[in-house]
Amino acid sequence: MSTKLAKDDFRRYGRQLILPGFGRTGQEKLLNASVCVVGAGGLGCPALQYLAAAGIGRIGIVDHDTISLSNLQRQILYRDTQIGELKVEAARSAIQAINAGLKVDLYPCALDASNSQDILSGYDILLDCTDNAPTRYLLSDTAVALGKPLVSGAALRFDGQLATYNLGDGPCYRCLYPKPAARATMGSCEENGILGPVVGTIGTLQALEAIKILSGLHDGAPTLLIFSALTVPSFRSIKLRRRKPDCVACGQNGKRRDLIDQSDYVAFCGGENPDYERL
Amino acid sequence: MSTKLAKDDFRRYGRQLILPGFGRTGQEKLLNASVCVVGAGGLGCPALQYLAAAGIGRIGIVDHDTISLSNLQRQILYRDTQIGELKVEAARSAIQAINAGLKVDLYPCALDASNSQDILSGYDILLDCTDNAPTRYLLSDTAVALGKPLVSGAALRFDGQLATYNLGDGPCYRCLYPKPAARATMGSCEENGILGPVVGTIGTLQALEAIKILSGLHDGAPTLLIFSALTVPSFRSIKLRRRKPDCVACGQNGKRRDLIDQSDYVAFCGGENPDYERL
Amino acid sequence: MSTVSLKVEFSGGLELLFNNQRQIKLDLPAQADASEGRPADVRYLIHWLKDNRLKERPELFVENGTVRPGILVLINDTDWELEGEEEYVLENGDDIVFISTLHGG
Amino acid sequence: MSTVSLKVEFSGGLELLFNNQRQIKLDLPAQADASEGRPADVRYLIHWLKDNRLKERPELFVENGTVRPGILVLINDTDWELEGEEEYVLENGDDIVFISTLHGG
Ligand SMILES: [Zn+2]
Ligand SMILES: [Zn+2]
Repeated sequence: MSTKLAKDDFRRYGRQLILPGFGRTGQEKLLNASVCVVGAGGLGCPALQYLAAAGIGRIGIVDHDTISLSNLQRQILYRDTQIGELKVEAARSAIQAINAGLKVDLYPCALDASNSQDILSGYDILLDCTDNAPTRYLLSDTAVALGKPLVSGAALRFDGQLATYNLGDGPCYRCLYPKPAARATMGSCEENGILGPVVGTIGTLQALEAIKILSGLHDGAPTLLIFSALTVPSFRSIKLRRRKPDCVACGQNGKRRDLIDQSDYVAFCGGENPDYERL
Repeated sequence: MSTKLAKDDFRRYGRQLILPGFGRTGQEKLLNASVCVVGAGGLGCPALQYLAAAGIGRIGIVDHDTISLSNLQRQILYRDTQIGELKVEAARSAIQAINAGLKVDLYPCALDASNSQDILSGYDILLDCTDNAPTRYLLSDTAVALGKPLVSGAALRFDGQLATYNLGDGPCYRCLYPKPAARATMGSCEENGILGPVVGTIGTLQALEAIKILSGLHDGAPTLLIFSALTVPSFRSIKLRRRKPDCVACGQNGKRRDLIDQSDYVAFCGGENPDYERL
Repeated sequence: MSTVSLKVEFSGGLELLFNNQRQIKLDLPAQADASEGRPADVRYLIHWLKDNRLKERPELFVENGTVRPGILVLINDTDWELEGEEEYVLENGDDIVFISTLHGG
Repeated sequence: MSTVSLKVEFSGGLELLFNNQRQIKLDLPAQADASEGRPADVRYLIHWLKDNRLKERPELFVENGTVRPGILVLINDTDWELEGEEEYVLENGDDIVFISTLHGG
């Protein structure tokens, strides 16, 4: 059962409707689509605002965290007056103010192996806007188990990365990184810093990638975009490998759902992150 | 007279303060800096939100326009309930909600040859977030006359462009485009469409460019970034010419202020744009 | 007849004049003028594209013997002004981009 | 002794191990092993960088004879997996990028 555009939608989305290769069909695809944004931080905020503005019919937001003063330098959906509130609630208010017609579902919890398939199975596309390695592996494994594309963003200091995993015969996160990096090499924004528009650029490009996939404008080629604010050229597009036949997640003998049940993602990635935010 | 960081600022801007090469000095430079954003549309909205979040001390916003329903697909500072209101006022509310300590000055008028030097002379950096050729030439000539860097963004359909003019011995807009394109070749977002995250990416990168210049992280090399959402690679960095000795604006015999007084920018660029928004 | 292999790209709306192609590969004759032996340069490429690949409205691509105002030419990711503009002699593997400046926002 | 000229880049934090250099130009010996005449490949480059350019904490760059988990190697803007990984034989002008995957957001 697919929803058609309402009369006002032709005015609201007029600038997209006239795009070559997009048109009314493209807009109706967005209207009937659902996207789940996991992580409502520096990546999730800009991704959410552009997904909402573009008219994605249903948006899910997963985040257990509350807003703190140090978030406001980059998490541009939140206000001075909302410190201490749940991010998912503040994010919903912000994106429904942009587009009141949106359906928004909130998951004010941490994604873990026990809930990830339940939460994510109802969505067409998943966005990895998280900030830690265990959740990135879990999200990738879940995307593989459920057969959904995963638009993955990451950022640290002056650098950003963007890739879409599990799209067509493209790789999953484990195809590229079968073993996690040692804990000592994993920087976090708390430990290492981040510039707002760097993470903002990557989050905005995640929304673009999702819109391209949903509207049929994506070429399907597996690509990694790497960005550094301090080098020229500042962006590079890298041609990625295809799905690996021997990948433990997505390969021919990949374990898929079993892998999620059997994995201790935190231990796999070297243990808990120190919680700098609370210090 | 330079303002120092307050106690709360160390928490708010903590993620920037720890960046290598940025630090407390970089943050104090932002706090004591002023940026004027000309155009509060698809480019201006994300630029404003990231400039505000980063802690630029004083922000100017120039726009004569009011909010319409067709703006909301990409102009992410505005709400359903604000249709008909002045963009500059709605933009100020939005960015002061992010960062209440900001000083924001509004110019609810069109920039023209009679007011551009008065409005812009008090700012350190100018952002060209406009949507038409005459204002782009006027802004460039004004930036040259006042000796200020101009961070220029543009976007249409699936494409975007970013360049900083009049920085060091880099070119001005007229060095690159001495003669305007014929009116028939100038697309507008009304006529040709635009995808929200495309213009969002360029606007976000304009904020980044301003922050780099103000904090001393910019390498000063004149570069044009071109972006297309539909090609791989999607971004390219182009090495640009230096300032042209024979440029009528910034060259050795450049007319500078006189040029602005003597120019009819609208006629120079082939006459008025049709106003599609009002149709 | 010897040729020079190029990648030619169109951006900023110019692709619409070239059948909506954003990237094309070309084998251009290496001599712009067989009798005089002038090597193929960017001036020759502009005219060759106009005569052989342009699908509509040539005035939106060429004016007064060169690209119209508002088009920037990029030679291997460098502004053509730094490479000799129309006089630049094409080499195998060169990547030439024609880009129309955008005004929207 | 003949050499192979490379551009080597570090990204995603790896530059911090190399004296905060993001791009370096190298002339690498063209033979990885003078007596056996094995040509310089990416395996050799990794070890050469570790021995000659790495400034601190080698365990954050090399593990079990190759790059540590979480580092991706890019050969001329292509994932090294498509080019033969450590076995890829280096050529003049190659652009090799070492990038550490990021987890922040
Ligand atoms: Zn896999
Ligand atoms: Zn000039």
